[in-house]
Amino acid sequence: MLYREAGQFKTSYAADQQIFPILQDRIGIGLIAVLALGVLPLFATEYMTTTILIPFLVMSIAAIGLNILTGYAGQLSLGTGGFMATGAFAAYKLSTMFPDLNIVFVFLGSGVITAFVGVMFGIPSLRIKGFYLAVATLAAQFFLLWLFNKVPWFTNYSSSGVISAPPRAIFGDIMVTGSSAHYTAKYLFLLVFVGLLALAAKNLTRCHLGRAWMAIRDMDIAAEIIGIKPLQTKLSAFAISSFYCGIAGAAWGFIYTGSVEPLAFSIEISFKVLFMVIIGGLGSILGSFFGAAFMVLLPVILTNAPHLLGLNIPVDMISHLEYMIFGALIIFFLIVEPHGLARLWQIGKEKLRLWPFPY
Amino acid sequence: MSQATLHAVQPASSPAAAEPILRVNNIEVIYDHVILVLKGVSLAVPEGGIVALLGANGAGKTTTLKAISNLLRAERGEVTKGTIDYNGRSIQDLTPNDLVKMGVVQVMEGRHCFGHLTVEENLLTGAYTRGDGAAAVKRDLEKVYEYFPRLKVRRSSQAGYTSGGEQQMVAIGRALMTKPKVILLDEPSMGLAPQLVEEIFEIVKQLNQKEGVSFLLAEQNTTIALKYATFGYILENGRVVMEGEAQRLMENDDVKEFYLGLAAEGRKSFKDVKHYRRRKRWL
Amino acid sequence: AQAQENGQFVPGLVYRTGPYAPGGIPWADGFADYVSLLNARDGGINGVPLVYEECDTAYNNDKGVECYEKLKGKGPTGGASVQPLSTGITYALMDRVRADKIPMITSGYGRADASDGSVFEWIFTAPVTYWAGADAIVQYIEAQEKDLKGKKIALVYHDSAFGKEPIKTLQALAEKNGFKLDLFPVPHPGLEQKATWLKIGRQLKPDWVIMWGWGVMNSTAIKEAAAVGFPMNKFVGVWWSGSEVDVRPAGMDAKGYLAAQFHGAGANYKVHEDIVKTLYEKGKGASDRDKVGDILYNRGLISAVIMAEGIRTAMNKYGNKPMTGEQIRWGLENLKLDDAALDKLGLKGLMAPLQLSCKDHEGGGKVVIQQWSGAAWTPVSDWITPRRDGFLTEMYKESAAQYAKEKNITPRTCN
Amino acid sequence: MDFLYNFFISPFVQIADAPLFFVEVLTGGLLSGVMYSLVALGFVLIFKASGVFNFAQGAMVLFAALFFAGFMDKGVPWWGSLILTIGVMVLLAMAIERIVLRPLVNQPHIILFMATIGVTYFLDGFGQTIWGSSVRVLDIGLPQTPLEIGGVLVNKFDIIAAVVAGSLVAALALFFQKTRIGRALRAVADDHQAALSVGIPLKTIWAIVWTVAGLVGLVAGVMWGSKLGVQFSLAMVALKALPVLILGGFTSVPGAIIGGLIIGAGEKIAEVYWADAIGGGIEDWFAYMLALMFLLFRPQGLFGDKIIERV
Amino acid sequence: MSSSAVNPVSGSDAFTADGRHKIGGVILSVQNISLSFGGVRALTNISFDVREHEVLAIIGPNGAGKSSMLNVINGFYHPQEGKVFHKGQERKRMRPYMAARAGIARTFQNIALFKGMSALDNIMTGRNTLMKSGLLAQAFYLGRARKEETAHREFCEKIIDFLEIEAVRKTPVGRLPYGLQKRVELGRALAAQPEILLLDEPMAGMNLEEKEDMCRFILDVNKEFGTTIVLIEHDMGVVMDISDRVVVLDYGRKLADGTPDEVRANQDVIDAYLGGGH
Ligand SMILES: Nc1ncnc2c1ncn2[C@@H]1O[C@H](COP(=O)(O)OP(=O)(O)OP(=O)(O)O)[C@@H](O)[C@H]1O
Ligand SMILES: Nc1ncnc2c1ncn2[C@@H]1O[C@H](COP(=O)(O)OP(=O)(O)OP(=O)(O)O)[C@@H](O)[C@H]1O
Ligand SMILES: [Mg+2]
Ligand SMILES: [Mg+2]
Repeated sequence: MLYREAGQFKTSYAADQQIFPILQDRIGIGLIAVLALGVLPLFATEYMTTTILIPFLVMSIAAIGLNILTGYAGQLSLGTGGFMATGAFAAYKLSTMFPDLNIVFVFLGSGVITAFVGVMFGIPSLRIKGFYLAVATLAAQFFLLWLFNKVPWFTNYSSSGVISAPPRAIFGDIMVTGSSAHYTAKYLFLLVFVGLLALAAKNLTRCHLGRAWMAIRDMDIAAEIIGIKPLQTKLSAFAISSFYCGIAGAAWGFIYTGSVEPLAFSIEISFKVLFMVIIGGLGSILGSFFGAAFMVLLPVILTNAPHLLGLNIPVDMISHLEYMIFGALIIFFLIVEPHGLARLWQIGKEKLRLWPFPY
Repeated sequence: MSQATLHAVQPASSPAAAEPILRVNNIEVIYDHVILVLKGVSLAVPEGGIVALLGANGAGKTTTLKAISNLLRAERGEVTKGTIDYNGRSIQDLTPNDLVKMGVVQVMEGRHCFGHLTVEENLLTGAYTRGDGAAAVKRDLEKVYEYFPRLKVRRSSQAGYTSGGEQQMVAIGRALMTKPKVILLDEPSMGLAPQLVEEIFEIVKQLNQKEGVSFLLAEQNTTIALKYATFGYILENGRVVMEGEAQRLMENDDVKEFYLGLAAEGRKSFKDVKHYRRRKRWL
Repeated sequence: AQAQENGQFVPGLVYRTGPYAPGGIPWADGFADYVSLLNARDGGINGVPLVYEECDTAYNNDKGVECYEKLKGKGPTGGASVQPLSTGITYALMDRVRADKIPMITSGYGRADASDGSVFEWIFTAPVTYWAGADAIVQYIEAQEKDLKGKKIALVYHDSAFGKEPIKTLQALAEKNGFKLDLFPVPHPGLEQKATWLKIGRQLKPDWVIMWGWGVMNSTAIKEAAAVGFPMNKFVGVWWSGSEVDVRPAGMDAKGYLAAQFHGAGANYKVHEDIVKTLYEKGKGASDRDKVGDILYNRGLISAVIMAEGIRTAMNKYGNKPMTGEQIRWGLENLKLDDAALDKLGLKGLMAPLQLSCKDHEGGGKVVIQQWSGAAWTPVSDWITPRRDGFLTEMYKESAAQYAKEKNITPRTCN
Repeated sequence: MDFLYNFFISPFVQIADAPLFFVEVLTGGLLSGVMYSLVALGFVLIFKASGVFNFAQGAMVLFAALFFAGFMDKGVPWWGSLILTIGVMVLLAMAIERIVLRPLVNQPHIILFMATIGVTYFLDGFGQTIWGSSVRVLDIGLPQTPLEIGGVLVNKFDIIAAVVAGSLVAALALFFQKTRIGRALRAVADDHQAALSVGIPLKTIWAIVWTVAGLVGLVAGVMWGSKLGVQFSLAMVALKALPVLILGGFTSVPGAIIGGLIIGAGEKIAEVYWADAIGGGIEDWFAYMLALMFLLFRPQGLFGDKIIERV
Repeated sequence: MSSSAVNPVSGSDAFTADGRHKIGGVILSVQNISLSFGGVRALTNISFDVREHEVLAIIGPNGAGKSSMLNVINGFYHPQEGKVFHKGQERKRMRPYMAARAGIARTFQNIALFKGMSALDNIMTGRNTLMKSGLLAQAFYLGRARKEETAHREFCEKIIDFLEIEAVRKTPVGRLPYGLQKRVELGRALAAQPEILLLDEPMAGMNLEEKEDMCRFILDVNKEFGTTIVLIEHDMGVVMDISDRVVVLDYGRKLADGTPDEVRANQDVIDAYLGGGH
């Protein structure tokens, strides 16, 4: 019985309302924090940082964002890409308009702007539900990309319509964006962001706003009848979700790829993030991380696996296989646990709790 | 844990005399691989018998029925131990569809109508597995309408918009349309007006006597359940804690007090029940 | 294995999958074949074997970045050069190659103003840029029409960084030559162009249509153009819209369609002979034998040639060992492919002579207009020289300067 | 000001000026809309019959086309290829039912939706592993030539496509009318567990539906394939079919056609007449905006089943 | 339960011998309500009053329009004709959440819990209308939010003990057996500290013991909070025992309205509903 609450009595509700009421979990989180902040930066190679860690963090933000909207508030969205694009371009405009605005505020600002856009496209959700709502968000997806592509103002009239991240620093001289920034600096900067955002999300979802979201998700009529305002609640979900997606987009453009053309946020991204959320677990912040890890790591592993195994498979065959295995794994995990990796994790813990007995 | 039941659970006391059409042998059910719900339930339904399955909320009645009708899988639950036989042959690995074909049908707790289909269409889906021609189906449809005139009135409105009780009728009628030999009724009286409850049980009696349909009914309304049943089981926390002929059960003091509300001093008003009685009886 | 250690590492950012695979595959095959040819025939370059590794980008920017990061550090001296074959990825890598000091060769794509070597030290646009291409096409049209004044020309373009590149030039030329330019963006992937072509073919009725398309967009455009009865011989595509994979699906509709190229078509050049002999007859070829000499195959091949010769030039200075990015840059900046050199390489007539410099990373490549006969591409013009002197170079300078400002780069002084 | 003119006035002026051209755009739009309907139909089938939003429909279109074209390239006559491909699609349907759907019975729709995305990936990979990624020409001798009818230019091919789609819809409409199966299908869509409890065999039902959807996919694949050539991009027509589907209503077979017509005509007209005002290349999002407008008035799409709201 | 919970609105509180709030004036009154759906007439010209602090039962055969009546009262259905007066003034057409915020809570016939949430969260949701802390406060769980959460948690815990569902506090309600779900639903309604509590067949699917408990809960709520209760129930035993007044509906029409004994004696009611048994 390695994992058990037995003997960990909560003497107050406050204590019971901690994010991680159980000691083992707190320890685990602590370890992860140390690992992420202390150990990884020391050992991660540039390749690992730039192609695994950073995209993983960026996607986690997006996944948390979408999870708030789809997983918690139950509003299916396929507009994530569009909102991320909004974030990226907002960040670009902000940082080029106000060159000495601190990058942190640039990111937050782009988040806020995206939140507004999100609300705009969230309004139909009052009337339109389920898969039909997807259309509203798809409209956002395609319209926004078109807009950024079409209106040269967004790209400061660059002929190609591609924007590239201006170099920016924090604490005066530590470069975190642009080509001259060191990858570890980027990583740590992003990590802190992600940490805070995740914490905020977790808190929101366990306070009354979060409960309102879930109520709307589980049964909107009943929710309204017990006094939850549908419009405000849904819009708040859209706003906050978009806020996250916006920051994710900004991070994508400024920290990950360093340059962005609207096409980079095509519908595929929207689907990717949706997979992350579902594979990771709808309505679970932790799940968002699992999902992001799954979606970011798996392709990298699959593409490199043959090489590591010394097999010599032509690249096209590799990526076809990658597709097949990837699809198969999605299905496999859904069958094993439809509620995603997060739920699997829980069940694992429950089994640990019962261990060595089966049940 | 000790199972100090009044009547030790031994086949002798169960109606094995008439070779049971349905026999559940000491089954265990687990949900989600971790939640153990049935901890060894055994029961038998004799050919042409009406067996009542009683017990508090969460005792495991629904689970038992679903285990028999093989609907558990759809709930990510599984039978991990024990056997379930129908006419002497094991049915655990059959699909619900096979079972219905063989005459075992369940009326699910909480109605489960097809919201977008009209009342009549709902009833007709019940006839899906039947091969005995449109005429026969038509006849049975009329029969169901006789049983539940209200449904005839609402026949063409979407089931999703009918009242709770109406939906309950649809659910039962739908099951009747499958020409069953064994019906697993889960809380048939739920949400039905008093008369209707009586009627439902009258229908049960008729089917049982006229067409020899056997019943296993999970019912909370113990009074009426035992009135119509021939045999009864009482479930507590996933265990059969008591069983016997309906008559015998009705005479049992505990049953009298806790299920029939007939304390020694006779039926007492709900108003006067002062304290909540917390009593875990046979466990 | 031994080659692994002391060979010259050549990364290949290709796409053999995804929506643009049909175009990516032949290019990648051409590139791969030429590298294998060098290894098989000459044991590499000046005896230094080439170690070639592909990574599939699926024409997708972040995958491209990942591939780059994965391959850039391999081999004793790191990647010799990158050729992302995608304007999007080119943009994504521009900062990185500068930081990592790896030359990026974008033959016939990418950012035109990168021809200005004083700002874009690490990017090579040889042999031609989109701007040069656009200019050449207009020259051709002018030659047909004698005078462009008052003529109507429509540009149908892939609505992306790639498709937008020529607009600036064409607008400038429209001003200069007094023709009217109409723009028709086609959103990715370009399956849907009916409206566009109804407008062009039935309403606007331009004298010429220029197309800047890629992937399925091309064949769709040709089909729709035929559907509204627009004459194919007034329809010129850029080189990315002028390959077999673009015209074949359109069947006979495509007969007479024109395309600008910076290299010849067909397999009847010496280099192809060698390739077939040394590779295909031994079953070592990357492609199907009958695809050798396809437009995109040849383009891949030429891209490989430019890189290889850059490396060779560098070795001639720094000695026959794996070259570093910086050395290769020097090599490229001093690359000179005159007719003699081309002849030696078995490329005579396949491409126009080149000469790069510190300042000029484009090297004066030329453009030829070819026509689809229904079975093959046949040239219908001589080598056209883009008007680099003055006009284009000015534009390069200008926009390069702007870029330099944005990125606060101080242009180096070339002499 | 200029914008206002371009937006509110000039389009109508143009229409008035060249009514014939307008008719042309309209017919062109309607016809190309039908091409989307072909794809949308597949979605409708599966949704109507199991409440599953089958994201894999696009992939199935590509998959079918790949096999058909592949067989033909191998020298099999077209009818032979057809039979073989049909066989493949049947197998596929059964495999999906067995491997994907059966274990996920009674799960929330979004989960099944997700699973079909898994299927999409698999099919994309699988099809290309077998047949490669380079474009295949698919010529089943459909005429491409334009012809003028009273000064209005239409494309023979489009007309044929329209006919095919029309007959498909008719057939499928009948299929759903064939009460017993049809009713069972809709029952399943409403409540898997209840359907099971009355003995509806999900297994067969799903196998049937997915087979039919596969065949519809095949038809769509052949039509689109002979238009664009068979290549990866075919899978993307699914994205064009979504707004059609949504506008028509997920559960309505005729809706797929009507939706197609509306979207097709709408986006073409917009692209031709309003592009000046708001810039070109608007087809992509316009289709969705149009669908959105309709949804605001009918949240279940034009012909979809009403969403039951009840406590 | 804490007296803090005692209902503030109940103006002049007088108490009966057994400590109940004296039944006061009319708090809610429906007048000439007619409601129909397409062809179906669910309600025809129904009028009755609900008095403060009373327990009012609505009975009638299946499909009589009882649930619809509740839906009208809390604004989910909008009658074609008729008026609803709440605390004296007429209530305009409104959305359900307004009713809730005006102090009308309810439970549902087909359980309408939030399946994805734990029993505790479901009940906490009932108090959402009372929670005020702002976005940032919540996001960083700052003092205000934390205090609020804990305070309301305490209140909900009271309800949880009261309903004796401590054991399943953290279980997702989807997994709870039917009876417990009903209880959680009641808890959710109570959490809002409503003036009027609408219960739609709260005891369906319960065995006698549980019904007894449920009756006790209801009576206690009525007694301690003075909550006015409108109850739909098919178990005549329960209805006759615990309600002060009974309204009988029959296929949309009002059949009778009076004390249990009056109703029990009413011949129409017997014919239409009670049947011989009772
Ligand atoms: N899908 C499920 N997942 C996990 N646990 C479940 C699930 N369904 C039921 N249970 C648990 O199984 C136990 C028995 O539930 P069941 O519904 O069989 O009881 P019941 O006797 O039917 O109660 P009721 O009379 O209220 O319907 C309950 O404790 C419940 O928590
Ligand atoms: N939204 C709706 N659309 C159409 N008909 C409806 C709707 N709601 C209720 N009805 C009809 O109105 C009538 C009354 O329904 P209601 O649910 O009020 O009955 P009830 O008295 O609650 O019956 P029960 O005791 O079975 O719950 C029923 O015939 C029902 O079919
Ligand atoms: Mg039950
Ligand atoms: Mg009701």
